[in-house]
Amino acid sequence: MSYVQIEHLSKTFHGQNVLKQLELAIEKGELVTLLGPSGCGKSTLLRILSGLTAPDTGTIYIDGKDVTDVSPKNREIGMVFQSYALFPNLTVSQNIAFGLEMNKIPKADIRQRVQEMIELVGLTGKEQNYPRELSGGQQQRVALARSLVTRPKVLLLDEPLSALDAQIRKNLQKQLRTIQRELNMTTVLVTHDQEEAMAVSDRIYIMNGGRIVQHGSPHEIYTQPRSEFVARFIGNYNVLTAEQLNRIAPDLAAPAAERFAIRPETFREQRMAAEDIRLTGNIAHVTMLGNVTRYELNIGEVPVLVDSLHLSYEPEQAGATKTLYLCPKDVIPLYDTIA
Amino acid sequence: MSYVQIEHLSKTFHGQNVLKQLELAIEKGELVTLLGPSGCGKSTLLRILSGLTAPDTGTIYIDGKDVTDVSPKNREIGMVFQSYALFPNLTVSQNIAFGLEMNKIPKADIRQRVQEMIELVGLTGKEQNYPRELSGGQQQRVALARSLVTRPKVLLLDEPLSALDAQIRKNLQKQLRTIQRELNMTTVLVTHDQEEAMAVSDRIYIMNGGRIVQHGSPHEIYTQPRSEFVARFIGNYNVLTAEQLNRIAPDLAAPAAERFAIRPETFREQRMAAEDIRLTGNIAHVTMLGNVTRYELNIGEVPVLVDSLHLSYEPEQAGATKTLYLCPKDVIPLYDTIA
Amino acid sequence: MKRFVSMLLVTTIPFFAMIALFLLVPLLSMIGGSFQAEGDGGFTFSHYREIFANPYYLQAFENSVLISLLSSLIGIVAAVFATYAITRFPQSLQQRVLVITNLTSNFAGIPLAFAFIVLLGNSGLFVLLAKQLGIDFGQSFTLYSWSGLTLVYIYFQLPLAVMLLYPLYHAIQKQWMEAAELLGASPWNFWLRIGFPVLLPGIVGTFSILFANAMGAYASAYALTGSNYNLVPIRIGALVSGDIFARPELGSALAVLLGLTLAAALLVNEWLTRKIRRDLS
Amino acid sequence: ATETKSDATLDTSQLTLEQIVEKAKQEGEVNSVGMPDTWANWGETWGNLQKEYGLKHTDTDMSSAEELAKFEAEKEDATADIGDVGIAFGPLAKQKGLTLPYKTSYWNDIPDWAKDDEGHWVLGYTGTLAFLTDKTKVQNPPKSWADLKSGSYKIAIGDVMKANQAQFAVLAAAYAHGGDEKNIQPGVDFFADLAKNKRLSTSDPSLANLEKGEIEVAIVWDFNALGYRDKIDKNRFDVIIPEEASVSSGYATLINKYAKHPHAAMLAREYILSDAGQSNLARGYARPIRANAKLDESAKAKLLPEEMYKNARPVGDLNAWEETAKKLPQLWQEQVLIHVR
Amino acid sequence: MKRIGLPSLSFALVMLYLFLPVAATVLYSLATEWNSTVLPEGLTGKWFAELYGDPRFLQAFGRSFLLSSLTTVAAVVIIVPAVFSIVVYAPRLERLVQLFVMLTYAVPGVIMAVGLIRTYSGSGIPMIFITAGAYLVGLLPYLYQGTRNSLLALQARSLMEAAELLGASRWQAFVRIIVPNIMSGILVSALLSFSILFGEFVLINILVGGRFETLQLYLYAKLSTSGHIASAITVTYFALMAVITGLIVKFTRRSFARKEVS
Ligand SMILES: Nc1ncnc2c1ncn2[C@@H]1O[C@H](COP(=O)(O)OP(=O)(O)OP(=O)(O)O)[C@@H](O)[C@H]1O
Ligand SMILES: Nc1ncnc2c1ncn2[C@@H]1O[C@H](COP(=O)(O)OP(=O)(O)OP(=O)(O)O)[C@@H](O)[C@H]1O
Ligand SMILES: [Mg+2]
Ligand SMILES: [Mg+2]
Repeated sequence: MSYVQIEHLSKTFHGQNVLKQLELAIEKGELVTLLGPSGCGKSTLLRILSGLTAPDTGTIYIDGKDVTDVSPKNREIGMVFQSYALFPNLTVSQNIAFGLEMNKIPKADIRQRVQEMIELVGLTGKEQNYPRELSGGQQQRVALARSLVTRPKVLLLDEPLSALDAQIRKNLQKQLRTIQRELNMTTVLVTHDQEEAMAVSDRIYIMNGGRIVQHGSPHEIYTQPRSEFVARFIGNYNVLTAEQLNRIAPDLAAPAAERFAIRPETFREQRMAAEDIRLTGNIAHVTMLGNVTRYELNIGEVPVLVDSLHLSYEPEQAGATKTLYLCPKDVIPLYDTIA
Repeated sequence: MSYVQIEHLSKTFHGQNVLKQLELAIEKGELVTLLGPSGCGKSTLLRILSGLTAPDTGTIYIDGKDVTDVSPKNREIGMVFQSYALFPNLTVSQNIAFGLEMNKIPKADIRQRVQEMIELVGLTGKEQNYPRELSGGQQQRVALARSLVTRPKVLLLDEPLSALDAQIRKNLQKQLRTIQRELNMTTVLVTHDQEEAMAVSDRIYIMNGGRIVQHGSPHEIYTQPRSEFVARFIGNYNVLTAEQLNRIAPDLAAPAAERFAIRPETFREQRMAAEDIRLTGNIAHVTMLGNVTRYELNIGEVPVLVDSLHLSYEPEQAGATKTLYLCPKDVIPLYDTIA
Repeated sequence: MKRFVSMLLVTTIPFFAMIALFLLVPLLSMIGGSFQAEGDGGFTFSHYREIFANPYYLQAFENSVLISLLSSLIGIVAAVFATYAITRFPQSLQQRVLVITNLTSNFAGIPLAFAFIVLLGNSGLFVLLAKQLGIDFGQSFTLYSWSGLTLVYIYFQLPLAVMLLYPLYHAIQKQWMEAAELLGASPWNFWLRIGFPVLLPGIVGTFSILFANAMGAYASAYALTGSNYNLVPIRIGALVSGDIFARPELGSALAVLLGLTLAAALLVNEWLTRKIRRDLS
Repeated sequence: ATETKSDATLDTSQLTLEQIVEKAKQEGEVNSVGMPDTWANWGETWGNLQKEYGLKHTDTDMSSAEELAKFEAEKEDATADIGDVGIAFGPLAKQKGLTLPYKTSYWNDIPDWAKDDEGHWVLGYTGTLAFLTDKTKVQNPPKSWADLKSGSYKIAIGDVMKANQAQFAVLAAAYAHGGDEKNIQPGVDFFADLAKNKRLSTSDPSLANLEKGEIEVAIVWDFNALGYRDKIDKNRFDVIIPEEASVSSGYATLINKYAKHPHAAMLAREYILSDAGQSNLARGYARPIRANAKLDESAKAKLLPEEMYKNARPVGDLNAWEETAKKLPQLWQEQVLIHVR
Repeated sequence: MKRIGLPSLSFALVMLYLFLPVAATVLYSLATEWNSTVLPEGLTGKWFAELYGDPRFLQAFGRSFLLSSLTTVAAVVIIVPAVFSIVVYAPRLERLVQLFVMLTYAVPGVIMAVGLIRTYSGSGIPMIFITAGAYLVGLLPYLYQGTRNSLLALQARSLMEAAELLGASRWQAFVRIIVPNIMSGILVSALLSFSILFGEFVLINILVGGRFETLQLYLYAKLSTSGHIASAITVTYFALMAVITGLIVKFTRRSFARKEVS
């Protein structure tokens, strides 16, 4: 049995089925990410895991024990709430120290660990501020620090970095990963940032409509989506019908499937292998996304997204014609329905 | 004079200088983005623009009029708060309709416009829910819809999409841009998502420590950072000292500057021009970021980040040696200090 | 939910014990008394029959309800606005104002009635002043009538309402006000559509207490008009604590009916609240 | 309280005065209800009992009905030994079995109407309804019911629903106009008439209200009237007993059947009826019940002249009065108060 | 505030209304004679002098203070946690509590007193405790509504959740997080309770009486001596209450020191 195991979990709000017979298994020390569209039940799942919300049906095991009816306090779980839930009457350091005080850690230790945490999340100088005197991102960092400092066995993070800029976010991702590995904390991270999910997770669970629709390593999920939903959700896959595929690449011997997914970054400007197929299209639109430039091409009337690195020379302009090469094994047949 | 103009704006909280003689000018119908690290004063600036917080010093002009002492209600400004500030006793549709009702729009119009908005932000079926019955992302979308539906002259958005997954976020970015153009709304967007800033803005203002440190078109900002701060903040620039640069590319005739920035995606695997410089390094670390694979290379003991597109073949592994080419004009000299 | 039981138990056991020992016991003894015949103590409905047959007692209920409703309404409306004003003051000033307001809640019964007599009695300050100015409001107003009583009731309702409403205002988040203002709402609009509905459950609860407080008020009313104005507590008082023949059983029956009136008022209030705040599931 | 539980069947007639004094001294304290220091000068009596017999004393002021309710509710756990109640409550207390009978040494001096045959209650003093006039408000103080009727001032009688004193005021008016305890109507009519002419004041004739000048003429017990007058300002008020007729009634002491200090209570009653006790009452403006009591001069001086009382009389038929008193509140409400507002 | 709005106006009116009778009492306590003139005929301090010459006054005040403050503290300790856990964890029970709240007003003091004496006399419990118990119940409305109104202002539930996940027991979470946040509300209703108890007369008079003379008993006794002295008592007792409540507020604020939520 896995360290955290969830079986047949269901939850209904006002007759609306938010979690549907959900199953989930997480190994000890793993960091898994829950990815899914807004409103698919991620926060609800975390709340049930932590014991704050009671499930309608289903069982939750942690470390082999059935904890479905165990109170949150006794589950040794840390959590960052999507809405932070900072204590308004406590300062930044008091908020962070709270969990340690509750666990009767010696005063001196507390002071040191809190100080470390404050430095880690970059809030030095704000120790004595009250939550309402902090910016949104600073509040979020207090929430993160507060949950990390107690070193829980299981850590649940509900979009813990969503209010932070890329720089500090990346920094914290790295720190989080380091601490998590060091303390061997089993961690569930909810995020809507796919790059973040890819960068930090051992495994990714894709949720949709109250169910897990696919899970696997970041690479697996990214390169082998099983359904159109996953393909569209993760990255910016071009999802084409068999007919459309045939239109843009008539020479391709595609397997029998109704839909196919092609990642926009797999189109190349040079032929790299003999079996590569050559395509030509008109540029309809160009977007600069930072390190990547995204082209919207029309290939035989089929709109296709193509990514290329943002190089120093000017990108080609809308209206120009672009020639690209596609490796047949980058065309992924999709078998599941939308799910 | 620009449509929105801010002069000598200062604001101090408890003796801490949050905005420092800030200057800003936005043209009519423009969408500008404020980018800056957490706590640099972005939300404070928006609150001052909307009239909710009074500045210590400085003047604000909108449409040529000094509005520094005009009450928020009379500024015709719409705003999405970082914390949403939804009305807890009103349903989703009532929240969205509120502004229209206040402006005495006929009932039938209200119904129609609210319905359109609800569809736009993808909350169909949640019309009768109360805010506390919504997920985080759903709440954020209500906040966005509520501010858009009144079609204000000036729209201030404080991280309006931060709680949304990439798919819906991109969709809403596009919709937002369309509406904004259609109604010619002057818009200030605060975001920490650089890709978003790149994708939607006419201009980007980079803020740091209560000042605007650089502004310009997305492309300008991205390709010509003026300071190490901007270079590091936007994208994942490698910032090298003259000495380090010399170490990795001794052949390069660099201009006289102390620091240089090189974007990780400008390193290429093939030589593309005669003047390209050849570099060789050891792969220390590989991260898969979705459509991009990020290598951490050691070139002559200098750690350098290199991005390449995530292709279908397996990425090279840590330990391998990688040969790359760098175009000299991708090495950007930095003149400002950290700012 | 099982898990919540422990704290609930620990905190509510002493609470319900307190209620049982000091509220339910006298309450039951009162209810029991209301069914006892005078003298022999046998079971009877006669007290209730007597009350319903006697328009005099019914009038007492009518008067009590009217005066309580009126004074509670005026009290709560004035307090809703005044308390809001208080919450806008600087913090230290708020505390001071509250202490002062609270002091006046000490003022009740005979001293309060007497203070009103000094101000508005037959030789009261304002009455004599008005006479000197040639106005004789002695014709339209006398302190010893229902209008005078209402004034006194309002007096003791006000500090109570202010003190109870004060914490409620922290429920209004500043950001809602800001958001509403940006959406073009006047302060009036904001309070009408957002502020007041959010406060409503608290206001209604407070109103219930004011109403009950007025319905049960005895000392001040008695000190002012004796038994001349027909009110339920005065009737009960006359039946149980006078210098003339006491009829505690009949008094108990009246008190039971008073209790039922209060319970009914509570139900009406709750029903109204739920009609307005449909989000309170 | 560690004293021996009082025996409910304590036979008081078997005790001699000496025995009572001795046991009372042992008991060492006496607790009263409705007998505060300021009322009828009880304070001096308690002081004397303390001085002469070492009885410590506390009082809790309450109304007659409350006194009985307390006796009844507390039963064996009694905290009150002796109380002072309106005359009507004497028989009631006896009927409810709340009293310990005790006849004092002066039993035979007391008129029959003022005592219970078995000694359950006995009046200590009487009051007679008097007119109290604030001379700063009214130039010619009324001397008779006829004066009252023809005057132009307001008249306060207090609370007919609840107060003994006010009900007797109505009875007095009835006596003056040909009625009696069986026929209260003339009294009610008299006040209804005043009310119609807006001359019935609804203020309570209390000391504070009199002092503040709220009240022009009040109909109150003579002992109250004299007390108020002297406390506020001797020259400001005029007190007379109305010429045509007035009612006398009085207050009776009750000894709690369950008293913790029964002998002390008996001694207190004994003392109250003694010459010294009666003098104390007189100094509190209360008219001693014993016509033959030897009052000292200072006491006599406090009272109104005897001849004013020639037309005052006690209630003849207590049972009839009890019936009338029950009906009076409603009559009053329907026929008099209706004209007040 | 730039303009005089409805709130400020009604605040001013309320304050004036509350102030006038107090002023009248003060004036009366200093008046020599005041029965047919608009203002007193003269001013004097003799009533106060007479009052302060009587040691019973301070004793009575001390008893009242002791009884009211102890009972208020007990009531806060019993009622606030119960109301909290009912509001947060068992909202269904709220209706029941509300019913009790209303019923506390339905039982007239005399009837209450008689019922209590009947039940508890002979039980050996001193009546003063019974009185205090009855007071606890009498305070229920104020503490219930005050606590509830403060809780409405707080995201009590999610703060409790956060605290529990950090290892706090419900009790610790309540004391450390909830109480400080509703402190101002509790304080205000406790003050109110304290004042209300100070003014109680009927129960203490019948249940305990002269053996424990409180200020109200003393005041009622003095009312039959002089309205001026009674007013002087009221004034003095106002002044003392002002000092005491001021001190309590100051003291409590400090021990729960925190910057106020805006
Ligand atoms: N108390 C509630 N009452 C009714 N519906 C609720 C309640 N809480 C959540 N829901 C609904 O349950 C669904 C799942 O909510 P949840 O908060 O788990 O979503 P989420 O996956 O965390 O979304 P997001 O990414 O937007 O935070 C949503 O559709 C929401 O509207
Ligand atoms: N009421 C206040 N009292 C004291 N300091 C404050 C207050 N409000 C904001 N600050 C401080 O001002 C600075 C700027 O805050 P602001 O909310 O504008 O930041 P921001 O740029 O919006 O950050 P974020 O991206 O994290 O939301 C922060 O350091 C914050 O701590
Ligand atoms: Mg969520
Ligand atoms: Mg912000």
